Amino acid sequence: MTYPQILCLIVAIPFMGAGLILLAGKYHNLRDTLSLLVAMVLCGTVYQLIEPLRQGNSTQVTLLEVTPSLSLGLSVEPLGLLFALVASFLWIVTGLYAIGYMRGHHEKNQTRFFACFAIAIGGAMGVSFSSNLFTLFAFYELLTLCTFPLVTHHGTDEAKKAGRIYLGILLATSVGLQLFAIIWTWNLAGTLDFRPDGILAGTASDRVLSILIVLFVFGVGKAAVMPFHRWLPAAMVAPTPVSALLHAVAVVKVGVFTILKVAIYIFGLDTLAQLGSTPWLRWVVAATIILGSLVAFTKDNLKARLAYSTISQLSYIVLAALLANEFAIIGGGMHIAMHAFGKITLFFAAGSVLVASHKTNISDMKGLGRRMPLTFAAFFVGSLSIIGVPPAGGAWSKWFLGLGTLEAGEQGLLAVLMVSSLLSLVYLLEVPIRAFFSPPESDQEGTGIQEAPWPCLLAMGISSGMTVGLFLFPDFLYEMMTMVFST
Amino acid sequence: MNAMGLLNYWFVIVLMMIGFYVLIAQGNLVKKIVGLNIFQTSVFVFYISMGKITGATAPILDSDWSVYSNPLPHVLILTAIVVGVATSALGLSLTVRIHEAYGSVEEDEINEMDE
Amino acid sequence: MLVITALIVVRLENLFTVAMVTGIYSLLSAVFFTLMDAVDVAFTEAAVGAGVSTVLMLGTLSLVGHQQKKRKTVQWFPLTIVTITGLLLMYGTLDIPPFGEGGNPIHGHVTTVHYLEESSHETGMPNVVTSVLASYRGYDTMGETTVVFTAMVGILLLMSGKKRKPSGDVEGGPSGR
Amino acid sequence: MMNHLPVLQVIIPLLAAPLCVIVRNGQIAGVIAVASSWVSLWMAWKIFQLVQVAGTISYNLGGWMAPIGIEYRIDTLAAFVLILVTLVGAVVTPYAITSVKKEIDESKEALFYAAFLLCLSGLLGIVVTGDIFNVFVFLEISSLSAYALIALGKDRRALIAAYQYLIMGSVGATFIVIGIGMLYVMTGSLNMADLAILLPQLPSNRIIPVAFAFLTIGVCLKLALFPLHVWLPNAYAYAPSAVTAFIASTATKVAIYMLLRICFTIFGPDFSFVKMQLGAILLPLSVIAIFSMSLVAIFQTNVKRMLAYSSLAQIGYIVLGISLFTNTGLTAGILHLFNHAVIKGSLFMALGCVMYRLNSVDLESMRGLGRKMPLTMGAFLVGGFSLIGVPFTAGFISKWYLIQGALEKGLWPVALLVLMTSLMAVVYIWRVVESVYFSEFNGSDADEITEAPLGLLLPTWVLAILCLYFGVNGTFTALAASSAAANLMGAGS
Amino acid sequence: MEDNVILRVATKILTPYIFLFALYVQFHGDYGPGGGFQAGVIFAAGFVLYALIYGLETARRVLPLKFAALCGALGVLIYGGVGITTMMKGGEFLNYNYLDSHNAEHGQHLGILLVELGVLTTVFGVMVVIFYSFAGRRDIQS
Repeated sequence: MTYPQILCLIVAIPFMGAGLILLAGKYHNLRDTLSLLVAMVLCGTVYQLIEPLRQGNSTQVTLLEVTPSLSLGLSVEPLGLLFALVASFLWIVTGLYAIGYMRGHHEKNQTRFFACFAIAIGGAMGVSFSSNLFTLFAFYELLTLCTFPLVTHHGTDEAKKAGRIYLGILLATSVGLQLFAIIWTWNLAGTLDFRPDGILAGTASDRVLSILIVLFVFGVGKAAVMPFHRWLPAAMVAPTPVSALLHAVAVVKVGVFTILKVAIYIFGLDTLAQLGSTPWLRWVVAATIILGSLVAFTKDNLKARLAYSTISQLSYIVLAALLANEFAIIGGGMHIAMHAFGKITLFFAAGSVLVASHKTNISDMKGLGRRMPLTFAAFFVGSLSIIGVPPAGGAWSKWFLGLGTLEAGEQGLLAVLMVSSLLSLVYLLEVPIRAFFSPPESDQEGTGIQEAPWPCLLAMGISSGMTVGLFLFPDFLYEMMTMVFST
Repeated sequence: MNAMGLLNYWFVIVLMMIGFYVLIAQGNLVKKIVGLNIFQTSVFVFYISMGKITGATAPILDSDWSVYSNPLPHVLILTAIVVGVATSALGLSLTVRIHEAYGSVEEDEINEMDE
Repeated sequence: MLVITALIVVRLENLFTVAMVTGIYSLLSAVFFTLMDAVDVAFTEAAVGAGVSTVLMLGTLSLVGHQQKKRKTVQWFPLTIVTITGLLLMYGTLDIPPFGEGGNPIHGHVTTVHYLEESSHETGMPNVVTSVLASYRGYDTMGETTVVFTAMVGILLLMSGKKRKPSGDVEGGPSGR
Repeated sequence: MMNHLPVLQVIIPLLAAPLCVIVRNGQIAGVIAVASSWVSLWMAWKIFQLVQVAGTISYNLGGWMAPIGIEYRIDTLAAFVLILVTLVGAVVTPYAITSVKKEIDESKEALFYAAFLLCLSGLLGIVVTGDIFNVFVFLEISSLSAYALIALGKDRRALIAAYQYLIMGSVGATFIVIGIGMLYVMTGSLNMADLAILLPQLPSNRIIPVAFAFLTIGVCLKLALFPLHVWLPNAYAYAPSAVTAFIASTATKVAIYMLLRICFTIFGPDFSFVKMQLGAILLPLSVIAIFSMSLVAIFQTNVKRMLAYSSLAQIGYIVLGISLFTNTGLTAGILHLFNHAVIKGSLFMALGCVMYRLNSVDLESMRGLGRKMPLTMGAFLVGGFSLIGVPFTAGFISKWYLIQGALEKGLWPVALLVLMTSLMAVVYIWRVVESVYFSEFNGSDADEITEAPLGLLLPTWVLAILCLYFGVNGTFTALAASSAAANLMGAGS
Repeated sequence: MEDNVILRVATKILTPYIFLFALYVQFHGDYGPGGGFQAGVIFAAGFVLYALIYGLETARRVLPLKFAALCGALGVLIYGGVGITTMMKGGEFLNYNYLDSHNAEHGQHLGILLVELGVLTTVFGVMVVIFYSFAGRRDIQS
């Protein structure tokens, strides 16, 4: 099996999977096992790519020429591979979790659910291996559209309203700003390919490029830089597995990933660092980091709180892109993975609580820890990773980010990172503390709440295990990220 | 002569405009068609007058004539007349149908009915 | 003369008389055509404009009633449009080749010359109009015939068959406006 | 026979029409219609290939050399538009066979096909002819048949719509005739190519600009450019489904083609755009059209009307492309002319399927239809996305070029506007999608509503698939459009 | 007025002459004013007169609507047919020269004659159809 074939296969697998799932629709067990299998196959295939890349072999495949100027192409580069690995691996875990959750929660039209899920992953794969901006944009939009049914899954008016916000913001930003930026880029550079040292260098005045980077940063709505963040909390009406994989990993990470790609391969770090608009743009992002954390405080609904925490964490990575130096990028890249594992664990936990006790508000979770210890233990580990303290992986990424800020001579931003870490410390740890140490409320004495279904627990186990694991063995991630600069 | 000719053309234009006015200003559907007729007829006059040569005769070749008016406009207008009558015939039949459906041929009344 | 009749048409309220006057109008223009050496056209105009159209008008009026509703005499918006168009035309005609001169471009152009000189031996038609109509520009005439035919098809589509009851919107729902 | 293709292209449907009248039997007439429309599609394709290799073809009708006789003249643009018109025709006629049975009483079917073919041949005649008066004649053929076809709608408002269209159309036609007359009086010629040579030689005068004005205004009436658009929405909304699908995707497009012919071939780009500053007039108009019409479309409850307004906006896009007066802009215009025709065709045909089952295309009555008629709605979805300009649909490519053109001219506000309005397209398409897919069916006869018959679905999907195909492989259309554009731009200089 | 003897008789006498005149117009078109179109109109006029006097029903019996419509279609076909024939004979569409292989002028004559005939047929048919549908409408309405 040749290298390009594998590449095409990777993008194809999830879609085929979606097809199979639709066919198997009637037979639930078959369908669910299928979705798991597909996920494993995908992860395995992606893994195949690591070795060739290590040997510095990165060919490019052109699937089709849309017009003389636009083509759909795939290629492998470390950042993308890293992202693809994370996403595909977590798909397995989430798949496992989803089975437990959807059944435990008796959700309707599960077939549509799993199918769209697979397509969404396909979109993520496409984005991560796209070899030019056009391809990236195409899959980006695909992702937007195919997640809409997942968000409005419950079909209630509330869900629909949320869906409108979701679609509205994402499409408005992507079509209104991002596409505009892309076409403009084409106009300036005459190409949209990702090149190691950027394509925009010296094509236009500092002012134009400054406008362009602004367009990109806000145009990639999935990165949820304020004021275009509202869609993320809105999307929380979706079933928890969706919030977990898509709105903590696939979708949002596609956003920040896009920005990283644009920063590195379209602008080129040196160009970006020189731009007039970069410094204050950094501060805009920093503001998002802080505000996100602050808002998270005020939310009593667990999923909403996690959502805002995600918003603030995403901006870490956007910030990394804007700092535009080696350390920062490494940090950002690692944070994609670290935050993914951490946050997904948190969502799993939240979901399990919902399934087991039908509780959504933190204030009602007093004493639940005694009844579901594993869940909250996992939650605790996840929190550590987000906060960025050992023994959780988050520590590494934040460390590199810190170095990055100093490298860029932005001590102020370092402070920002610290503050937001503190904030997250408080708003995240509040949950397990309440659960373990505060006395249970009288009304739940009788009700026999116990642990979530086993698939959920297993999933949580794996993901929290990974967070710790990544702290102990971060070298793979590091290697990947350094490769970004070696190639 | 030229002034005379110009006057001729301007009369034609006045005619056209009268027809045009009837066409767009009148609320009565039949009257509109009448306006259309006048409008088009005057356009025909315009064409024909451009084909005229003073002291010439109809373009029917004959030994004792040498100058003929230009036949081409005549041909065009023949076609145009036919087209015109075809159009107004269709328009009128539409009017009849409208009258059947609405019981009126006054534009404003009809619009009220559909509000 | 024409102008007067035209104006009468505008003013008149009774549509029967309007139809009549329109007929007269066509007749007058037919006369004008003859003066302009356009005998064929005159003939046709007389037959069609004065004949067919008038009959059609009367036929229609007998179906839709002939009293036009009174309304305020002058609408300004159309009037302005019309005036502008008219002035535009007059402005244009300032440079129009002088009326009735033999030297005008249209008479000099190769087509006309060809028609008048070659027609007789190319088609053997003394009546150049006919030869041009049927041969040189025969295709136009075919189109013209088709137009007439089209009108027939249209009228059959509209008028044949039973009269349909005045139906509101079959589509249902507020599809108005 | 090959060298007669240009005239056969027009003659075959034209003569098929009287045949339909003679047989007077709906079925047979339908067969005749389908056959002739398919043949003409095939011929259009042949002609296109011919033009690609041999360049502009000319055909002297009656054997009289132009300018003495009438000449047919087909360049790349003409061939391209031919393909478009015949393609839509060939798809809609089979569609009509089923949809007409439902919407038109049987005694009239044969006549319907006759009128349909006449309309088709009229449009084709406009495209191929190189004689300006001949344009007028065929314009009338197509228009008259169109009036009749529109008046066939079930709703009585169809009659009013047709009448309005007739009045406006005739005014337009008469304006065109006046314009032709002025050109003729100055040059004595009716042949486009001949005119193109003679006009520049004339000493500068006041009459030619006036002629230009009348021709353009007349054509703009036909192509319903804002603010001359009032006749269009009702006409589209109340005509029978098949008619709407056909006229919406061809008639206005051919009118735009006429505009191109007049501006570029006859008067030449230098005169139209440099001397008359046509671009400066069209640009704001089209921008207003795009914006206001998209806005109006959002507030429509009748989906057919909604699409009618969106058509007006899309026409705005095309004219915008033309008004940019650059190669890219023109390419964008021509490309969108083609793509939009395909898109709107599929959309209106999908609506036809809905009409067939529900007797209504109202937003309310279409709730939850996604489950009832998945295939129909699928086609609608494809068309809708294409209209919005989602990547890998035809719409995306033409918009891409359009924005390129705008940026080349440094008109980035315009480029932004195009994107913003495509967001408005998202809004009105999404209103449909939501009521169709994300709300429950509330009709009384819930179980009677089923998928539309195959006779309707197949043609609909043909166009829907073309929407995707030209989006995924836009090379053919893009190259054709750009070469046509290059032709036109070259015509003057 | 269907029982007015004078009118009936007058029509009886007049109608043939009208038709005759129509034919004259048709064939004299080559030399003087006139041609298929005018002739067709006159023909129709004559028939309409007849219909007015003898009543729509009688007229319908003499010349049914179908037949009139047929005429309308036939004319176009004749016209097109001439074109096709010339094509078959190797000329361009409507190139009458090819109709007569020996003498182009005769070809032209023949062609023009046939074409005018086509026009006549169509126009006559159409006019009658129009008359019928307008006149017929009245009895439907009342």
